[in-house]
Amino acid sequence: MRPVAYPVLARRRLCPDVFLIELDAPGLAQRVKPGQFLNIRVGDGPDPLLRRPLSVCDADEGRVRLAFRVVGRGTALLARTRTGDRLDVLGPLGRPAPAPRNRNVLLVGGGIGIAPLLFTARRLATGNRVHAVLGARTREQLILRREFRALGTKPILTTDDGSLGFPGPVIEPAADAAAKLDRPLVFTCGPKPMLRALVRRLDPVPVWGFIEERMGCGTGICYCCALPRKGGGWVRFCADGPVVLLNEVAW
Amino acid sequence: MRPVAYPVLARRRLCPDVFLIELDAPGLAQRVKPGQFLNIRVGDGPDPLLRRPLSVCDADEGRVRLAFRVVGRGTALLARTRTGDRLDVLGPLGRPAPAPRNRNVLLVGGGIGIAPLLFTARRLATGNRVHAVLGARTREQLILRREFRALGTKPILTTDDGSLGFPGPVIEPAADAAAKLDRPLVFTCGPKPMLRALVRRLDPVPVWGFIEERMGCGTGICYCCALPRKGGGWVRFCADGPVVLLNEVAW
Amino acid sequence: MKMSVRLAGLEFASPVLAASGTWEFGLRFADVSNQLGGIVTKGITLEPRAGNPPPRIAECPGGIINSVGLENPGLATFVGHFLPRIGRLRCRVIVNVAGSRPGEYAELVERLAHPRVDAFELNVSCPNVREGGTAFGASPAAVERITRLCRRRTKKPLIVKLTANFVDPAETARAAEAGGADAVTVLNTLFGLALGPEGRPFLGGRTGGVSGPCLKPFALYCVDRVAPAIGIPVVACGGVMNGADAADFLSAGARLVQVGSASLADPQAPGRVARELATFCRARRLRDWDDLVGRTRREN
Amino acid sequence: MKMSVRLAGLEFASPVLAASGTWEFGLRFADVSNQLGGIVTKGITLEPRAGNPPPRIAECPGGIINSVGLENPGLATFVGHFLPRIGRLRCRVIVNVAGSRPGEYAELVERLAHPRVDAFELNVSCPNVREGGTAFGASPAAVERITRLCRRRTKKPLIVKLTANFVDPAETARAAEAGGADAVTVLNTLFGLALGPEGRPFLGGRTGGVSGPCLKPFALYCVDRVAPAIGIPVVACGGVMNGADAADFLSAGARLVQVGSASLADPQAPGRVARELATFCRARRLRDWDDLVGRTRREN
Ligand SMILES: Cc1cc2nc3c(=O)[nH]c(=O)nc-3n(C[C@H](O)[C@H](O)[C@H](O)COP(=O)(O)OP(=O)(O)OC[C@H]3O[C@@H](n4cnc5c(N)ncnc54)[C@H](O)[C@@H]3O)c2cc1C
Ligand SMILES: Cc1cc2nc3c(=O)[nH]c(=O)nc-3n(C[C@H](O)[C@H](O)[C@H](O)COP(=O)(O)OP(=O)(O)OC[C@H]3O[C@@H](n4cnc5c(N)ncnc54)[C@H](O)[C@@H]3O)c2cc1C
Ligand SMILES: Cc1cc2nc3c(=O)[nH]c(=O)nc-3n(C[C@H](O)[C@H](O)[C@H](O)COP(=O)(O)O)c2cc1C
Ligand SMILES: Cc1cc2nc3c(=O)[nH]c(=O)nc-3n(C[C@H](O)[C@H](O)[C@H](O)COP(=O)(O)O)c2cc1C
Ligand code: FES
Ligand code: FES
Repeated sequence: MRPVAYPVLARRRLCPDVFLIELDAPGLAQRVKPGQFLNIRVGDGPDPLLRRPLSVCDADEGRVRLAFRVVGRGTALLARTRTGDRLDVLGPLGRPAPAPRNRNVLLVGGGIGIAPLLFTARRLATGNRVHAVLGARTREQLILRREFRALGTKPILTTDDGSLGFPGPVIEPAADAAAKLDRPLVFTCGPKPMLRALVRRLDPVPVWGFIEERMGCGTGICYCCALPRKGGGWVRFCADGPVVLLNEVAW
Repeated sequence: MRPVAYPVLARRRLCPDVFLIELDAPGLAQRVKPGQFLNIRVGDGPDPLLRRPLSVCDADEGRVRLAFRVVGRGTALLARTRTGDRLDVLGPLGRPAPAPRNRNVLLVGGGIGIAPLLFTARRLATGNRVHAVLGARTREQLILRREFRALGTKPILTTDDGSLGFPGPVIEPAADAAAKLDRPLVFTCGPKPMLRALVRRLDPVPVWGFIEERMGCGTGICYCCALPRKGGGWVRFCADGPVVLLNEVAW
Repeated sequence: MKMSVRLAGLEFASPVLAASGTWEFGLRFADVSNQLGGIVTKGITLEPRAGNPPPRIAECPGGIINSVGLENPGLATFVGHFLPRIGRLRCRVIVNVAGSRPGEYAELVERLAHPRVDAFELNVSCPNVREGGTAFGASPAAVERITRLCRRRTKKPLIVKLTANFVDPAETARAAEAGGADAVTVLNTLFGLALGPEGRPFLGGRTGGVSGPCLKPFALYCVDRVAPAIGIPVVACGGVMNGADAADFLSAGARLVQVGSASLADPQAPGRVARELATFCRARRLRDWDDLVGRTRREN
Repeated sequence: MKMSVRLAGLEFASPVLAASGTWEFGLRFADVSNQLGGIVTKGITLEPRAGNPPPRIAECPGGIINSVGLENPGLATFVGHFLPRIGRLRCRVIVNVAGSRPGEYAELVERLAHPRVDAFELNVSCPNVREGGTAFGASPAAVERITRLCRRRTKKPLIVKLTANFVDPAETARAAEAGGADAVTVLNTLFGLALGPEGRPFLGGRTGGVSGPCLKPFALYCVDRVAPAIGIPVVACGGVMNGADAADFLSAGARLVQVGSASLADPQAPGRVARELATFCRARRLRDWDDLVGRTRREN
């Protein structure tokens, strides 16, 4: 596991505060699995010291795509990346998400949490029936709709302001969708309150969540990531996740 | 004295490790005088903390030009500036160099030290007779030759490797030039050993040197710049310089 | 919300001050002094001091290391030349004084009994001098003694500027309080060493003091530790670059906040920090300082 | 030049070690362990420790603040599960141990009498635990006592890891030497506080320890101060990011150098630093470590 500098083939704005970066990374594109993430160096001095973890949003034909929201200094620095730059990447890191065969898969994404589900959808599309409920604050923030459609999934859409699809959060449409499916396998990514509400609402359906909490190393060596486990102890989610069975997390 | 962000109109490479940046700064171009410098913010986080002082290399028609050699992290960051960026500038700082009338002015520049002498030459060209001896390691490093010629000065050139002009350092050609002039006023900028040698060789001719030693604030408030004065004490050269009478410095 | 704040019976128009040694005597930016609560002057000693040979400053990740070594014009020139001009400043003036013997501090505060001097900051924490400095600041007994000697010679507020170099500032703060201090400043620079390419000490003073943003987490820790340990107010100092940093120090229990190294990058920093802090308080609809000060230790 | 170096009778293939807590037990990167002089394990306690609640890490200018709080599997699991696998490592193995009572350190070193354990690092300096930790490390008497207790129970080299939080590490280093230590590590993290947007402590452990490049000037100062004060070697630690940093610490008088936080940004950092140091020495045609170690105090 060594950092590699991959050439940036493209950088696009998906909506005002979300960017997509496409890397020329054939080996990585082949190796990486849904649920895994890359730890990206931002800036080039001693500050900021830590890499920024980003889930793989998509990977095919030798290209790896990352989508990220600008929320602070690191992601702001990352947003300045230009085509032709090289991105210093450590990964793929983390355990791949479970890879079912012949199942009803329900993907529930909120906001920037939609990103890693695209790659999951692509890889699970053959051999499973993939359903998706995607939500965001506004129509504009509902990213990657076209890409999901291109994969053949017909995502149910929701927006908080009602500007597209169902008005309101993803929870109820997701519960409706789950109820109609036989033994659904649920994967979700989004803000913590959404994940919490979804698990509660779908209970006892097992829900696999992509955890995007603060971490240190991303490689399991610093003990700085700790998700409280029901019954005590922690999940070191960089190494034992980042996709974890949310039903077992005591958030 | 407030920092101002000036638009960058152009950025050119003068030789492998020397860059020229042109700012759109009409007010500044009018106000600034030879010998003064600008303190430039590099990077945009808390690190590096200090600005980098650069002499004004040239200023006319609303434009201010800076020429700098990449020697460390700050100048490397600065070299990444692109046309259209804005440069955060504090200045003009320091005392203007003496502005003679009707004198024989001799400019002696070494390496990147040639840069501030161009602006000096431009401003002193009318009303004085300006002579110049410019030296560098190689022909390639002998920057701004064309600009000096355009001002009507016919600089004597020297290179350490003999690839252009006199082979060897500027000292002897400068001494020859000075010997031929009536009461010459000498301005010089370059590496410390060159300045030292020049003062010694021209003794007792007064030599004004552009000091480019390490400083902190550039505005006279931190006492971090200190040039040993003959007979004791220091010259706070950011405020009482950066152009100082080298004959009075105990280097 | 009113931005003014009281300390030791003095009203400061803002809790933000320019720190000692990084704004000289305030005269170069006198026109913006009205934006500040006050300025702490460069440290003054009885005799003029030449300071350390160059280089006096080096950068380190997120900060700087200086070894100025208390260069200053000395008491007489300060009183004769600078003090009359300081009348121009439209903010509080705190004179930072440093001695190489305890008695010198007392002599300094006595001889600085000038109406334009609002308060004193006793610098027992300079890392860049042989005698006095951190040697005093690391000893609670010396801190108490110096404070007491000064207390006898002046009625003006005494603020003792502490170090946390190899000493718990809560202990020296208690000593300052016992000696009669009106407040403590937490803290001066942290010991630091920078080497040149040949592996030799780079700074002219051999070692130096670390300041700037890299110092903030430690300074914040110290303020949060000292404030509840004493009954007098804390003046915070260490790595303040903007209004949010200033608010953090108030949250940690400080009454006033100083801006030091930030002024090297931008001499307008103290005024800017004061304005940003005001904006911060307005945006959060704070009613008074109690809504902010000491939040780190509050339950709700 | 030969890159190997001896300490307390042990040969290290390089002076560069992975620091405690930032490379776990070395097993995840066992394949590159041959590039290093050694690894110091995550701190081990008698009983398993859950550590502090999240968040456990925050960034600060030029570094990080952590409040992991000594999470570790405890002695039994370490001995039963990890120690057998540590045989795979192709470098020296130093086990970092921490106790909440002095006697616990002694029990730990005794029960870790395993052939694959080359030495112990006694962690009397963790800022993130209630009992023990810096409370011991700030007291020369406690440091001496703990070292002496351990000395009686093991013949293996003892390296005492010091803090400089509110204590002069030269004093505690002398105490460690008096207690029978073979070396001291200078230093553990510096106290730090990070606040969240609401002005409340951000870290789950409330306060934390500062590490990374921003710590380097202070760590370098401490190494330069401690090395001439004792007769046993110093192992340096604090902000090493590259070979030049490592060389600086050797110049300041250290015999070995640890790489901590740099591994969070790049788990290959310890190996890279070792290679860069070798290149550094070759480029300068150094003949042996004496050409480098202690240069800060040398006349010529
Ligand atoms: C496994 C994983 C995958 C992720 N995938 C994506 C993704 O595909 N797209 C995306 O936009 N974001 C993703 N994130 C979140 C992303 O890493 C953070 O938004 C980013 O690190 C924030 O950096 P910053 O410097 O801009 O913000 P900061 O100013 O550092 O902090 C802003 C916010 O980001 C959080 N944050 C800061 N540092 C970290 C860190 N090291 N790890 C996690 N959270 C942090 C903070 O808690 C805070 O709420 C992922 C996080 C994880 C752990
Ligand atoms: C008044 C003045 C005018 C100058 N004009 C020019 C100019 O027109 N063109 C040009 O190329 N250079 C000029 N310099 C020098 C220039 O400021 C430094 O080369 C630059 O600051 C180095 O920054 P760095 O981060 O790249 O290097 P660093 O890695 O910081 O240091 C590399 C070298 O630069 C010197 N240096 C570092 N910081 C400073 C500082 N704050 N002040 C002065 N020297 C420093 C160091 O001593 C060292 O030798 C001038 C300096 C001064 C004081
Ligand atoms: C260049 C410089 C000179 C200083 N001079 C003094 C001084 O004369 N007296 C003093 O008490 N502190 C002095 N200090 C310390 C600062 O006042 C302040 O305590 C320290 O820098 C930490 O704050 P900061 O991180 O905001 O700079 C000086 C600091 C710097 C950087
Ligand atoms: C996440 C983290 C965990 C740490 N855990 C330990 C530990 O268990 N025992 C210990 O002695 N030091 C521990 N340390 C301190 C480091 O070993 C080292 O002393 C400190 O980080 C300074 O070095 P650095 O700047 O290279 O990181 C830890 C540091 C970090 C950042
Ligand atoms: S982030 Fe370091 S162990 Fe998970
Ligand atoms: S650089 Fe600050 S006084 Fe000259």
